[in-house]
Amino acid sequence: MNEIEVTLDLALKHGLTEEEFERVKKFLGRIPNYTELGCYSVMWSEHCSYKNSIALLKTLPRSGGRLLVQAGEENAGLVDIGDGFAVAFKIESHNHPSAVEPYQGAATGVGGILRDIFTMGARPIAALDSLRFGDLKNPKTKFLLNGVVKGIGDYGNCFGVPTVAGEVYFEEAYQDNCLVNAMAVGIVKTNRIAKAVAKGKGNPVFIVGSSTGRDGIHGATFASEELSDETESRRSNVQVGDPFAEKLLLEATLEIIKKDLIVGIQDMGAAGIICSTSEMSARGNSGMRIDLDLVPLREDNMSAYEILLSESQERMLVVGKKGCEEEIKKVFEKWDLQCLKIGEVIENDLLEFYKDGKLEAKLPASSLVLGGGAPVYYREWKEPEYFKQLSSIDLSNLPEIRDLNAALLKLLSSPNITNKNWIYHQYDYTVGTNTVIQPGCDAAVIRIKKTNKAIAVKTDCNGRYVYLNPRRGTMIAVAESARNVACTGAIPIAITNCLNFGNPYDKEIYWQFKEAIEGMKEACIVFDTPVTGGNVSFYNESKNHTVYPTPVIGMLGLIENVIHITSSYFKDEGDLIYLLGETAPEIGGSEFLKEFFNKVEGDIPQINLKFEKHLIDTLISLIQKGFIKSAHDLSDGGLAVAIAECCIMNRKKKIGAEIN
Amino acid sequence: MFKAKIFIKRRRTILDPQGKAVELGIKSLGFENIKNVRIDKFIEFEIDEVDEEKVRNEVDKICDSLLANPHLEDYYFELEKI
Amino acid sequence: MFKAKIFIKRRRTILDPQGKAVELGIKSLGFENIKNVRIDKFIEFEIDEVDEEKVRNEVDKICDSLLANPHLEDYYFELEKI
Amino acid sequence: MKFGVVIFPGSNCDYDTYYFLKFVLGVETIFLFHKENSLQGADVIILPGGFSYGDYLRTGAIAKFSPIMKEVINFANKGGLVIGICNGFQILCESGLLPGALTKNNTLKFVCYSQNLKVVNNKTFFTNNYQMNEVISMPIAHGEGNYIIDNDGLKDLYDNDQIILKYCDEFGNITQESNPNGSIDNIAGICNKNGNVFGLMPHPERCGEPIFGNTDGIKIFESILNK
Repeated sequence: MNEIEVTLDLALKHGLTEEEFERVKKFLGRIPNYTELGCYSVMWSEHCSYKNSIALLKTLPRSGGRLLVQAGEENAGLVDIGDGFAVAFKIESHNHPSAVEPYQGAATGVGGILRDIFTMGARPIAALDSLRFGDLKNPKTKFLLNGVVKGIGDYGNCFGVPTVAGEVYFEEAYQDNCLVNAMAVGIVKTNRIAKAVAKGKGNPVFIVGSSTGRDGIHGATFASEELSDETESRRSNVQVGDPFAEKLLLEATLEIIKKDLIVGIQDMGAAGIICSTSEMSARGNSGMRIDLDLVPLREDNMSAYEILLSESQERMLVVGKKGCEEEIKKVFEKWDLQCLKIGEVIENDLLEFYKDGKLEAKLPASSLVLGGGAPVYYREWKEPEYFKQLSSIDLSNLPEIRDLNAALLKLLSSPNITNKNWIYHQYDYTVGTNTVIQPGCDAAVIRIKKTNKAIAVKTDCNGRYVYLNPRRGTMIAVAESARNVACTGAIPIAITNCLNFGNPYDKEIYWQFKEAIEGMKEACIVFDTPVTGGNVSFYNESKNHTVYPTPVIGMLGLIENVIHITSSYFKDEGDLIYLLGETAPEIGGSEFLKEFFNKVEGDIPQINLKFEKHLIDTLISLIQKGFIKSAHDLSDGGLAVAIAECCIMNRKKKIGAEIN
Repeated sequence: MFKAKIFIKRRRTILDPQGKAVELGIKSLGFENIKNVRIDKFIEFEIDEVDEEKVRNEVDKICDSLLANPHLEDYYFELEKI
Repeated sequence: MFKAKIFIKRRRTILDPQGKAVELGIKSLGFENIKNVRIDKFIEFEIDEVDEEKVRNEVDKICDSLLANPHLEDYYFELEKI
Repeated sequence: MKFGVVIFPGSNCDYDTYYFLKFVLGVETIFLFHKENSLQGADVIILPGGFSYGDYLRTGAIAKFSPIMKEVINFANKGGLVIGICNGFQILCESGLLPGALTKNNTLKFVCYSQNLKVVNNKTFFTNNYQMNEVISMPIAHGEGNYIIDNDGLKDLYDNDQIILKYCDEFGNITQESNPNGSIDNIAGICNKNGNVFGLMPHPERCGEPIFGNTDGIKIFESILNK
């Protein structure tokens, strides 16, 4: 493979720009060989380097409060909840693979996010899925929906994590680019947290778990490119998930951490071996000498290029403590998993990869990684015309709706509002015996065993609002997810986010991105919910569709005492119904406007963040005083739909409501 | 009337977790000399049609559009006159 | 070295919901002249053994004790010298 | 009374069951790893829910060859108490300790919700704390709970009173609509002729604490304890 002559043209084909190719030459002091070029191309792809977003992401509130690690430092966010426990949580996207092969795309998305959690030593205790598809009447949408839901269910159910919450939207904008965001939440004792770091000269480096094949090579770059016929042909075969192997990997990983046998561990996600070796080394400002001949392979005569870039699933990189090699091997043997020493840590900032005794690649580890040598760009933006045009449309003269009963029924049966138990009944949401509030309510509530506490988790984002007004739409997304967890009695404490946008090199798209980040920053400061990390997914567009800008918020709330846990539905006759907050004639971008007039326009609702925070604090104190029997957040469909939901959700008893 | 016998086989380069687990099971029975276990699908059905050529096209279309997942599987079939 | 090709077929008396669902799928594609769709398993693996008789017994034992469930399935297999 | 919870590779309700027995019921409970070949003096063996060996090939097909299963089979044949929950029930059928087999749900979809059950036999080690024909509810979560058995086998089950739990509606009627997976005669749980081996698809360990608003599962274990 290395005989291939590396030219600028080859670098461009690998997705690197001319400047980036020059930058590589500067780091190496020479022209990179084919394998080294592949490493830079995948590590500097949008997916791994965040080069077009990190500059703005850094402006978000990313520390303070209960955070134990700074966002981006580790594989997932980590929040202290007292009693010696911390919660690890994160959300990630697997949009492009799911558009190609929905079942495996979604399944490997769940597998990847679960590994991000247990690589920190945390046992996953909840999973959520935030999905967006095209119009439900379109057969392709039905095919994708069926595949994605079955993939998420089969993986989560077999692995043994309850899938407890999420949301799904059907909008024309997602027709060619479905969004499949998977979130996972884990619990870890604060004295058992594992780091994704490599240090200590001579410490052994292991690859553990499944064998390596040619799955998903260019997977990382594939995710950062528009879905066009060209990318269709170039992608190599699809990644396949094995939840059974992942469950064994979980148990073995937690065991070696518990027995204090390792220095650091990281899961292998995008860009497989090259990503984990470079990121772990850069964090410990050390390097590694790796012999690729020792990597267990699933296919024969794989080149160094393919082994380094392969994204085969259910694999981890472990840096063990010198002298503990046998004990580490014994743990993996117990769980019938492969565990092979493939090299060792070296002092200086250098990665050396050997194959058949030949030095195939020699690269400074820090030069590859985000925060190190990866490029950082400040893109320009331009406010699109549609923004002023659509938000200035006057909606006060819409034709009067006569039959309100029919109108409510029509709204309740719209795909975005109707009951989703067809989906979550395919998920095991009670495994783990911690699920107190089950799917279908405002947020899921998971009790923490051996404490009196519980956590509330929810994902939220109204793509239409963010399209019409990215800044205020994102504020609304954060506020809504905070209100949802507050309705269960939980104090909002931190968020993760999955930013699904179009092409960052398009100025108008980047304006949407910049505005969304601004809105998220303001809201997170007021709600005191720092951003613990997350994921950016650009290029969610194709020839004739660009997705709505969709910054999905994953909110974590804390319930100090399980007696405060509150569900959403009406309980008993004679209970009083209160509406907190003000109502204004705002139907811009509403579900009502879409269902009845098929329009997505108008100014979206105003939001006063300070008032929202005050509203949430009041609701929580009312709950803590024991005055509240149920609480439900008003969102899509407004008051009428919310009242109807409060009645319908009570499975055990027929109940109604009288409103004046 | 024809009988179609269709083999849906997962492409050899794509991971077969089921094959891996069954290999583990066979070995736990004490048969160490086994390798490359693959689990695939075998589908049969009858087609009420006389012209073999037409049957061949029909079965081909059914496999291509429904029975086999183009990203993961290949297929081949035999026809038997009954 | 031998290659075992094993067919695990669900006994015809036992309802096969998967076969029924696939039959519906085929019909929804417009092929009305299809019936009796059956979905069964086809398992392959290699056995490092020279004596065919020994291989035959080994594969038989593997099928009987693991690969087929006597309540539901029958099996037959072919051996191929490779 | 010591309980032994078996861990197969792929079991995922092992800790749930262990936590319920040890911290909720407060009984002595140990884990039994599938590679071990001693039951360490346990009086009751539990095969928990999960996806043993990923449920590849057939649910429970590979688990029956684990070393621990030889011991469990001997223990059961000598009259020891064994409970198989969900995947555990599938393993008991595959290993021949219980008749019949569990196959794919007729909906071809995984089902997870709270299911009504009727206790059709309360004269067993596992259900003597329930009333006869009592209607209870337990969470179910499975993709292959469709119990099948040939006619003679079914006749045997009725003749020896081996059918213990049936899916029903909230009023206790055994109806087709209340059957979540297509099981023959709505069968949800059976025991062997001797009555010491019990397999059921629903999860009693998931409804044993007041916080979940349903404690119908406790009586299964309480039945054993005051056996």
